[in-house]
Amino acid sequence: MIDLGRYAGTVLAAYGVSLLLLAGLVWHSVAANARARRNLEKHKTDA
Amino acid sequence: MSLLTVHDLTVARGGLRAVEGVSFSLNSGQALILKGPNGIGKTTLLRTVAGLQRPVTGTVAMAEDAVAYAAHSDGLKSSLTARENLGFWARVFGGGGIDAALAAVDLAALADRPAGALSAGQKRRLGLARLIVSGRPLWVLDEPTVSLDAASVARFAQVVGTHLVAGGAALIATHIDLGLPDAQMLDLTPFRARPGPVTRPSGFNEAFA
Amino acid sequence: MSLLTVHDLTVARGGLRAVEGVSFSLNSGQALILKGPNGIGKTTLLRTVAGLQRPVTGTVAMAEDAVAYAAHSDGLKSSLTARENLGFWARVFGGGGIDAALAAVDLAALADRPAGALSAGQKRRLGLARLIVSGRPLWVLDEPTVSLDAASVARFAQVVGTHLVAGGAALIATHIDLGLPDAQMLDLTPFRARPGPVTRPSGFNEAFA
Amino acid sequence: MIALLLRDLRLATRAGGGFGLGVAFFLILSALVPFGIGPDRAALAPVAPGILWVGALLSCLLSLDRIFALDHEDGSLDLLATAPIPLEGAVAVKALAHWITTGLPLILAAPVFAILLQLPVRAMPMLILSLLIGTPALSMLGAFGAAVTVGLRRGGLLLSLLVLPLYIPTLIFGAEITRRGAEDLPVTTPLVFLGAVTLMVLALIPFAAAAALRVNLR
Amino acid sequence: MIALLLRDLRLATRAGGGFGLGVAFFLILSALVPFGIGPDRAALAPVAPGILWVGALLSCLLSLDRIFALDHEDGSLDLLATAPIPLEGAVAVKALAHWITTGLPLILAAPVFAILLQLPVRAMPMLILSLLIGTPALSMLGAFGAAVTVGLRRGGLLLSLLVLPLYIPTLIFGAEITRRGAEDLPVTTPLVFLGAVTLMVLALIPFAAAAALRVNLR
Amino acid sequence: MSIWEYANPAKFMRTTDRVLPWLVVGAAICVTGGLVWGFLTPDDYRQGSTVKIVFLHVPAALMAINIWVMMLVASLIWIIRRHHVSALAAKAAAPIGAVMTLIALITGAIWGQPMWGTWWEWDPRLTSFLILFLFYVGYIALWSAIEDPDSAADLTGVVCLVGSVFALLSRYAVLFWNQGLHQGASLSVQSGERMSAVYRHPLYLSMIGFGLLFLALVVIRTRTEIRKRRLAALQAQEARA
Ligand code: HEM
Ligand SMILES: Nc1ncnc2c1ncn2[C@@H]1O[C@H](COP(=O)(O)OP(=O)(O)OP(=O)(O)O)[C@@H](O)[C@H]1O
Ligand SMILES: Nc1ncnc2c1ncn2[C@@H]1O[C@H](COP(=O)(O)OP(=O)(O)OP(=O)(O)O)[C@@H](O)[C@H]1O
Ligand SMILES: [Mg+2]
Ligand SMILES: [Mg+2]
Repeated sequence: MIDLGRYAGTVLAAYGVSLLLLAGLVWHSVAANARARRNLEKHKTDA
Repeated sequence: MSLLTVHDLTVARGGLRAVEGVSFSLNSGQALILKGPNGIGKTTLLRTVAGLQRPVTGTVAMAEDAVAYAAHSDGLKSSLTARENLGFWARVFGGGGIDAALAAVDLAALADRPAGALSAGQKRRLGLARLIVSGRPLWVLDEPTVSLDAASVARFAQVVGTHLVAGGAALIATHIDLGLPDAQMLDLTPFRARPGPVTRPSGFNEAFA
Repeated sequence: MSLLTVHDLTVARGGLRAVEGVSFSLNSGQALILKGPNGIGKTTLLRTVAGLQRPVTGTVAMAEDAVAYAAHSDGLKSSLTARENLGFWARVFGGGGIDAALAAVDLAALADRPAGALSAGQKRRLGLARLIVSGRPLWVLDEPTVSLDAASVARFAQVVGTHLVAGGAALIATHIDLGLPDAQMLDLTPFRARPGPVTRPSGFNEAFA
Repeated sequence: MIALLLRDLRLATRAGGGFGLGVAFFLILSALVPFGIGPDRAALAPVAPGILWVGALLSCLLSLDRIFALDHEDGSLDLLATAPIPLEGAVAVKALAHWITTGLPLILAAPVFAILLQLPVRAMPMLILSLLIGTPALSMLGAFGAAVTVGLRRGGLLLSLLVLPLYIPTLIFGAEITRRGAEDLPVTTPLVFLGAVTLMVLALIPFAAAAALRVNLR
Repeated sequence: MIALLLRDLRLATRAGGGFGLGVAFFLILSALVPFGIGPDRAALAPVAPGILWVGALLSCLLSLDRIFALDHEDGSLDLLATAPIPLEGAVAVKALAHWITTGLPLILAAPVFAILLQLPVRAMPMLILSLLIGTPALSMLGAFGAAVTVGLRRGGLLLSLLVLPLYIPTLIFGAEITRRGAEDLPVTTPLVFLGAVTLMVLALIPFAAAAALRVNLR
Repeated sequence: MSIWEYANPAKFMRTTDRVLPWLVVGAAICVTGGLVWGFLTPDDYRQGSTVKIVFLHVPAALMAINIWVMMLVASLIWIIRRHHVSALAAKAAAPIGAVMTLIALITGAIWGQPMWGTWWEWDPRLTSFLILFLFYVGYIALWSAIEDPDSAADLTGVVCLVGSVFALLSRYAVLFWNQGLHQGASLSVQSGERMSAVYRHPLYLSMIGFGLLFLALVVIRTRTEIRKRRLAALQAQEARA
């Protein structure tokens, strides 16, 4: 494990928050895309 | 059994009385249709019966929590689906049978469409479904068939008929023929309020007239 | 002399074309009445002719600043009097003859009443008076007789007749009989847009359908 | 009643429901004030408690007209008045829904804005506590104002004028608590007063608001 | 065009027209801020220029939705679009009417509020001058925001959100001028910038606003 | 074949079907690679381990600005040429840009605590980013508030244009208002002198990664929008029929 020295909290917080935000964005994009595809396909099989 | 008794009722709008001395009573299984020219005070009368405003004179007697009122606006939220809209009112009124009600107005296929995406006639029908889920015996309807086409008017008559057979009653203001053969008719024209001094003013306008 | 020439016009509403391939022309002294079922696109067509929206395909040819448009809402300010309302539009359109116009729609007696205190039919008549003061030759009217009683409809026909005799023209969408004997009639039903692929989408809805 | 609460919350979070716009306004305001006052930390810090509270109050104010106006327009209010729930209860529930969609996000976001306005970190707990106690009163008083102005066209500015004076006690005590928190002074007295104001408002105002609504429905 | 201006002014001064509500809001705000910040002169005076400018901006903001919404509802906007005046001109005139009914009373009343907020007297001329140059831009930008949001139900908060960031340059320069006035520093540079911003806004925004209006009328 | 053909939704879907996997893989590799490599760099003699934040902070800041520029271009294409996909691409890009701005702001704020001893300072560059964030929020709110998609595209396009002008104007106003303490751009011409290669290379990789990530996400989100539009269009047609 690498040593972050006395700024460990700062660095980890920055990475943590950023990665969380990025993950949220990716998850939202993918989930919305899947939902849109499902709705469209459902509509096509209905019609 | 009398669901609603109206005795010597006078109602006012904008500080001026509209109709005066109206009396009628409505038993379970009966429908009464109010007629009259524009502006005579049909809407005002219905709102008084529904408890939204107070009578100037006279009395409205009925059981508590007996009345379900439907006016020009249907109280629908355009971003909620038909089923969600109906579910909300069912919970507020403590009624149920949402699916049956949707089927009765032929909206089952559109249950999951947002109300905003319904056509005017479909919205109107959803408003009527609300009456069914309310479980209230006395329906007070203000021009319920506005923007309905002929087929829907027939279906409306059928819904009201079912309600009457089940022991309910209906008070309806309308300008057109509803296809309810057994309904009584009351023309409000003879009850138009006469101008002139009155014993009890209905508001500022008359108090200073 | 042709005041308005519409050629192969296609109009769209909400990203879907409504009517397709409509052509007609209107000479001075002529009136054309548009008919068709609810939702076919009469209002949309009139707004396109008035220049409020762009045609999808086709052309609308007319002189600049020739058209006066009147829709469901009359553009009246309820806190201004009838005369003030009319005077404002007269100045905007550079027309005049306010008193004559008020007399023509039988509102001379009510000229100094705030527009908010007029009845629905009187408001409608004030809206028509605006057409007269606009001094524009081409009137484009969307259901002009809504909420008018029989006497007012007759007066409306008379106002339009005077306008035609003076060399104007009128394009009117309506569901009822207006009592204009010389008017031509155009039923839009055959022009209803056919669904299917299009070369030039009218908006998002067609581009993605 | 719960059905009403759930519906209001669901409406607020649907598209166009306006959820989060209050917070956005608060953000903009906190960003604007330094532009007016200048970037200097020494100038900002002492006024931060006051600005934060005035900002919370204004962003609450701007969403007030939604409480009843939409329901009035589409007729829901008439129907609610004939429903078997007391109108006082409906008013309280709608104020609660307003607080959840406006006050609560504001409280959660307040630390961020406090940083923007250079509020000392040690004042944070008191800021949040005072908002937590004070904002319910803002929503309830706002519901009262909205009930009084519901039928009027463009009642918005009039609504502000009616409601702002009612907000003054809450504002005074709330800002005072935050300021004392920043200076590490005891906060008990203003806290008690703030709590008392809120309790009184929550207990009495629903009746006044319901009465006003009944008049407007007539 | 003059007819339109006169009509808008007349409407604003008739009952219910909302004339003076902006000033009233400004007054309430200037009264609230001392409650939030505390009555101390030493605390108030340095922030007074910023608060005054933010207050002017907010009270301008609150009356923006009137610019087009009423005309849209009653159909006047459709008719104006077919009238023989360019829509750009109509937009400019309506912004002017808004300024006369909101900005001008604000400027006339500003000295009073400046006293409430303990602004030094020697800053008064610069406060008034900066408001005089800056507020026309506020009205015009507001007309743009109002044109964008005109068809939306309850566009009010969204309107604020769109317009406030556009107000930032005006706010920065305006408050800076007033602050420098209070400290007897030279004001030429910010004055020039403020004037440039206003001129640019007045020259270009009517076209953007008219384009947005045309879209919304479609 | 001209680039305008990609405005055809079907064509766009077909092309991106093929490109998207590569974009996703590339973005994943470069982002992970850049960040891990960056995380393993040695400490700076002055900033200590906090220098590692730069591999998030700078790419995010860069993307935040570039995404707004891309939205401006897409809006112009919509306004001038009426290409429906580009309007939807602008709509799809906005949330990504907002998140990037947020990351730059948050990492900057966290960084500021040890470096400047404050979470927030009204420094011009920081302030400009805050203003940029406000523009993103307003733009997104406007899209979601307008029901008719054509009007929404037109109005957001106009707002994007006016907003861009005012974003620039605000930048100058803010510079006038306060001169700051944020470091200047160090990757520019004399980059070698100001930042050693130890940091520069992982930073480049991370920047490429963020760029690819944006491309992948914007394609996915545009596809989502296209599908939603298609469903809405089909429903509208049925409702009309
Ligand atoms: C909180 C808000 C902050 C924002 C919005 C922000 C914004 C930016 C931007 C836009 C850049 C890109 C500059 C360019 O490449 O042209 C940048 C770079 C940078 N920032 Fe920040 N920053 C913030 C805080 C900080 C803090 C607190 C530090 C650390 C002390 C910092 C250190 C850096 C460094 C080292 C760079 C790289 C400069 C370079 O070499 O290009 N930033 N920042
Ligand atoms: N807000 C109001 N203020 C003052 N007077 C009003 C108001 N609303 C209605 N009125 C008047 O009260 C009278 C009764 O109105 P009401 O709506 O009850 O008539 P109605 O019989 O329902 O007419 P319609 O057949 O057109 O629905 C009318 O003469 C009307 O002009
Ligand atoms: N805002 C809108 N968004 C989407 N579609 C709309 C909108 N307004 C109208 N439409 C649709 O466009 C079509 C044409 O509407 P239009 O108002 O032109 O019909 P119309 O012929 O005037 O009908 P009416 O006789 O009822 O006045 C209708 O099918 C309607 O459903
Ligand atoms: Mg009626
Ligand atoms: Mg029509």
